Amino acid sequence: MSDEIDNKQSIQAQSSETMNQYSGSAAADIDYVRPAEIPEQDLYHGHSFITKWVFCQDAKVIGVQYFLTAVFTGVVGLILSWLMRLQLGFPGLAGFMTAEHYYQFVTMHGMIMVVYFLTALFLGGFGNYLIPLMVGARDMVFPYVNMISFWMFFIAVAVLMASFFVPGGPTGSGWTLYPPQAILEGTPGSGMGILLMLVSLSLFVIGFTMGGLNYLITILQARTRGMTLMRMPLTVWGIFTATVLAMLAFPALLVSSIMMTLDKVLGTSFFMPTILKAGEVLEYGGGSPILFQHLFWFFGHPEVYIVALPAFGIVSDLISVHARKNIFGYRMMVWAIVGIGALSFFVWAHHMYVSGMNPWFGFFFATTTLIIAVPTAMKVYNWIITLWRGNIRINTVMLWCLGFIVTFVNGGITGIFLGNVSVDVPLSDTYFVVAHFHMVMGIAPLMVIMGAVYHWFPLVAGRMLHEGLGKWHFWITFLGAYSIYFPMHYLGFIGVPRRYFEMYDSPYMTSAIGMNEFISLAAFIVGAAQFILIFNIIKTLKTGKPAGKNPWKANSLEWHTSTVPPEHGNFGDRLPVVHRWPYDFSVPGAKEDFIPQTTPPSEVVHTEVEKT
Amino acid sequence: MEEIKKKEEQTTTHKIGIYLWIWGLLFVLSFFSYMVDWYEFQGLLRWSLILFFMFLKAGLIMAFFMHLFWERYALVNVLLWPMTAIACFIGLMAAEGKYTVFTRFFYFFVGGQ
Amino acid sequence: MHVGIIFFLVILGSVLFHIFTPWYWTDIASNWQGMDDTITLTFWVGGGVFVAVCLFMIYCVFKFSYKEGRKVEYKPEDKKLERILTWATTIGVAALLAPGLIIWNQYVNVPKNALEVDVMAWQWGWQYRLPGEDGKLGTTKVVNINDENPFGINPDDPFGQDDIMIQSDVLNLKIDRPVKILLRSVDVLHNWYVPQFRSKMDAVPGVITFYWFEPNKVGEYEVLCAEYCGVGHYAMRGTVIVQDEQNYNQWLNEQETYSELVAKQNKLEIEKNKIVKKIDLN
Amino acid sequence: MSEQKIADYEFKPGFTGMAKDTGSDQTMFKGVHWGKAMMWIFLLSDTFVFSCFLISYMKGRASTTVEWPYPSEVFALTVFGVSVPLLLIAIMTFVLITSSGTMALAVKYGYEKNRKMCGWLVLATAIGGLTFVGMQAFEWSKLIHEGVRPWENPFGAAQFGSYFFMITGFHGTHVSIGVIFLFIYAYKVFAGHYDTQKRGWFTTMKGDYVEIEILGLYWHFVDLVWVFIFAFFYLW
Ligand code: HEA
Ligand code: HEA
Ligand code: CUA
Ligand SMILES: [Cu+2]
Repeated sequence: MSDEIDNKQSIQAQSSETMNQYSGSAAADIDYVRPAEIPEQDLYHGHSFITKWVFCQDAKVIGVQYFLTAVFTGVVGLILSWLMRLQLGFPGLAGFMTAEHYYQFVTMHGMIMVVYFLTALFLGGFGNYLIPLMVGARDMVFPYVNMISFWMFFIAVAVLMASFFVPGGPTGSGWTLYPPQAILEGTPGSGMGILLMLVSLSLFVIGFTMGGLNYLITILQARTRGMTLMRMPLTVWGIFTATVLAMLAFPALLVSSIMMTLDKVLGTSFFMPTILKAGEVLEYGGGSPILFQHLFWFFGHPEVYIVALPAFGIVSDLISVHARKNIFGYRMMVWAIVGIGALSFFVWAHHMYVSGMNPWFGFFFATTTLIIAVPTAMKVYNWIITLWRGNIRINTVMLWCLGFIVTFVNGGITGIFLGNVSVDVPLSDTYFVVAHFHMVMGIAPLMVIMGAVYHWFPLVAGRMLHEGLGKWHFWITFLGAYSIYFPMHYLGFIGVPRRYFEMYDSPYMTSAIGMNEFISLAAFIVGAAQFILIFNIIKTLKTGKPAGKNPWKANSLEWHTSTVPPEHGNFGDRLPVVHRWPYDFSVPGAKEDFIPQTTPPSEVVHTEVEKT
Repeated sequence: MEEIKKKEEQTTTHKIGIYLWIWGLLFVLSFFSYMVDWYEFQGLLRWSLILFFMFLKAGLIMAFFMHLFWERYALVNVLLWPMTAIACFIGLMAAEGKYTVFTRFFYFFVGGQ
Repeated sequence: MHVGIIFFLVILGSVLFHIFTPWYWTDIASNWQGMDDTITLTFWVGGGVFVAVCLFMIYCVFKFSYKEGRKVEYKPEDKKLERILTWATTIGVAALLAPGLIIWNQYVNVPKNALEVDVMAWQWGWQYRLPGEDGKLGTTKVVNINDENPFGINPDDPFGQDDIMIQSDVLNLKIDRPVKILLRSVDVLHNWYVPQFRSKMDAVPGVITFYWFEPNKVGEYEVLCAEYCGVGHYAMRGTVIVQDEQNYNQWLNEQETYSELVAKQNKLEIEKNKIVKKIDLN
Repeated sequence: MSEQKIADYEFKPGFTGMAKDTGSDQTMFKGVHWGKAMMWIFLLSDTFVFSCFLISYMKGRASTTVEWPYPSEVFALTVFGVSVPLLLIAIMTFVLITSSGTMALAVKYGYEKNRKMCGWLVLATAIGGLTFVGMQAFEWSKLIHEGVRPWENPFGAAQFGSYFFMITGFHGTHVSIGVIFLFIYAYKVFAGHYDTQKRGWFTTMKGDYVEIEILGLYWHFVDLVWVFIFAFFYLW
């Protein structure tokens, strides 16, 4: 260890301007920014391949590592969804597909997509890459812990994937892992499969906690001079709030995993009542399956906002940049994000209306659930009002944003159906729910991810992704995904339950066969279209057009680093100083249609509106 | 850039007396809560006393040993507000527990409508 | 240009699909018309907002797509507009919530004259128990379940003796008589769901859950299990037959009560013992 | 409020101060070391872990139909032929509070850069923690000896054993981790790492007595959790 420490170099703090200059005529100088209150951060610069790219402490590299690992799991999830759709659309076509396999695929698909793909991608991937850059920090505050965080996640993914190869296969208990069935025979993978899943989740939580602490403290305590909370890009707000949710919600998941592991391994009865299996009474008794459901959803509902809030934040920035207009109602947007986050801890049991919990809870949870629609609605309004009288570049990034708005509003409104207790009664556990959450979680945030990839790829790789291919990618994905999930709601109306391996005989279900085939075909096409992106990325890395600095003419700090792509330490030898919010687009009277956050007021010719 | 001042002594230390006081109080309160058991108080009295001493002890530890009393409100509020979610969870789970045991007794033991 | 058109077609398509869809809910056969009505209401309000939001967006795309030097409005905030929108949304949401809560209130308050039906679920099937002449179901326990006592009725519970036991997955119900479904499970979670009745609730091992409805259409309906319960989940079906009073009573009389079953079993036992004795003698 | 100084920043008291701090640039918790802020947030998260455990315990205990054992009797110790209820627990509580007090003083002397006092007090805390873990091990073995297991319990509801071992086990793990770190930090204090600002093992940060405060936060938190466990498990 010790020689490593010797290698550590600190980036020297510069002092071209002296303190006196500021404190002297503070009030008079309009460019005045308080002196730094935090000392310069020492960074560990890797030298060998291993310290530079594998066990690297640079948040940007860690972000890319997270991103690639998450995309890998996403592709696994995608392939699983293909297999599921193959069975649902064309039963019997895939000979190996038994009910066991089907349920294992559903479970792994759900869990991978929600936790290991979206959560890791948004918080681990975009969070690591963008937070230090956007708040003007040299790196995360604890780079070493950050590095461990990624490797914990990596091990968690490895354990998860290992469960495909253990005897009995991965768990097939549904991603909600409800006991008693999760750990009883009769459910696929009730042996090693479920154990590995629980271990993997626990590792994920531990690893995530390490990363999450980094994100939070970096945002709260390591911003650059002039960067107030209310001058942060909404991306940072979204990721920040989502991380807070994660720090407070994952404990419930950890606790329920531990308790379920004990039920499985030691034979405790936390969640296990007296159970009769094959005519024999098992050695369990007195536990309560509903307790697990409460714990799970106390985690699970915030979790769905963990994947939604970063998307909200990112899409706000993308819309604003590409509509060349300030985001409308920034304050409202921030309060809405924080409000949605706070409220999300009070709505968990809307997933349990028909679970047999205390029926009086229905009133409470229906009310809180529908209240969430109000701040969410404000966000939607503000996005579209931002477009109003803007100067909208209809490029790939903007297309993904528009797609996001359509799918999110659609999915949000079906959420309102489900949130309204008595409407949920007929629809719960049917394909209506499946359609709801794919629209709002499977498609909408995915659109944002894609938009973000097209938007920030030039920053990461220094080259522009190909627009034509991007447009193809968008249209196939958007139209395809919409035609998967919009009709699916109607399957729910006729009453088709979810998690059905086969629909067969029932009269109203046979009427759905045609639709199932159609949906499956659309799903194959949409899935395949994702390879356009991968092709695009590979092609661009080789022959793409160099991006140059700030190709989108954006304001936020990540585009104003000393080099593109930014190097370790992000900002060269001087940290930037922030003088304004990141949304000064098309300010009347300004020379250009954007004013970077670093431009001091004295350099801006007369502007009518002074906004911080 | 500006010179970074060598981080001066920002945190004040407190007189030793206050720590000893709190320390003593914690012993006394623990003793009292032990006495609740010793004298076998029952029912509401027992529970309210237990809770009272518990919260008092927890409050003292947080406020003085963990210096929360001297911290700025920004930190204090960030730490305390999330507890409302826990409070809600506790309240609802208490109701849920009662409901569960009610149905169990009703249908498995009492029965007959 | 074409971007706006395609988005417009998507919205138009959605609306048309909704109007002309051949897939929609099955004809309702219970008293929960209110649920359907609330869904319809939510469709109007929610669908309206969806269309409005999307059309506004499409309009912006048409009207304000990029032109060098276009004059862009700079207006970070508009307090009044935001306030109006907040209140309008709040009112809309409240209007949706109110009927929902009213119906939920009906849902959890079972009418006094409801007939209790004990639905017992296991991996993977159903069986039912109806109260006998005393109108009351006996208490049960999972540990009591065995071949002689398939429902796990407490043998010393007087209310349990005349309980009617239906050891098949076909349940008959009398039309226009409210039923209170009491759900229990011997192993894992299940959910007794008849789409035409709209109502559902999980069967949870270790507790009893309930809901109620009033069948109001004669016919035969399929019961689906709507809570994942292991590999047999998709095949866990049952049948409900709603009948008029006469047919119902006829069906009811054919069923066996607990005491009858016990008596029959005892007789069997005695006979068996006799045979055993005979064999012994030989 | 501690009187801190940050160039060109005016500290305001109370809620006005909170609004001002929150709206200011660079840091929200003015003058709070990164590590300390991180420990606080971590403890908040950990609070949720323990809360979930205790809430589950509450729900489990409330909904069991079997008699819950009377903790006063289960945890009684017989000394000189007299059965004293909760004796061991009382001693454990005493030990833990003692160690909490020594820790608080260690933090104080740390800030005064009193290396010797600080070191001895950290060491004393570590020994207190070790004693606590030892007594817990004794208690566990006693219960196991009497036939209590995670899955069964001769005195009543089986959940009693499950929750007991799980929650005290989780708490005990926290204590043990704390003890390990206390020993390490005691060594570091005595070796003068905080006076010479020697860099830590895993970080690039300079050594500073604030690390003793951070450790102290953790240790007090462990004590805090015990307050709740004591109330809900042993007294309730
Ligand atoms: C990103 C993820 C995400 C998001 C953002 C949401 C958002 C919402 N969800 Fe969803 N939900 C899931 C992911 C998500 N959900 C998942 C994964 C499940 C299933 C889990 C499982 O069982 O496997 C689920 C299931 C689920 C259920 C349980 C269904 C069941 O199992 O029976 C419910 C019930 O209340 C619900 C409600 C809502 C509501 C009210 C919102 C609201 O936040 C939506 C708010 C948004 C809007 C309302 C749109 C914008 C508003 C306007 C344009 C204003 C005008 C509107 C009105 C006046 C109405 N969701
Ligand atoms: C984010 C979450 C997410 C996503 C993206 C998806 C994507 C898809 N899902 Fe999934 N799904 C869930 C979450 C998700 N799902 C959950 C939680 C469940 C419930 C599980 C349970 O019941 O236990 C479920 C269940 C579920 C079912 C119900 C099964 C059942 O109940 O029996 C079905 C059926 O059709 C289905 C289909 C699909 C299809 C066809 C796709 C996709 O094919 C859609 C199209 C795919 C994409 C658009 C691309 C994906 C992205 C990548 C591969 C990464 C590439 C990215 C870069 C390079 C940047 N899913
Ligand atoms: Cu029984 Cu699903
Ligand atoms: Cu939810």
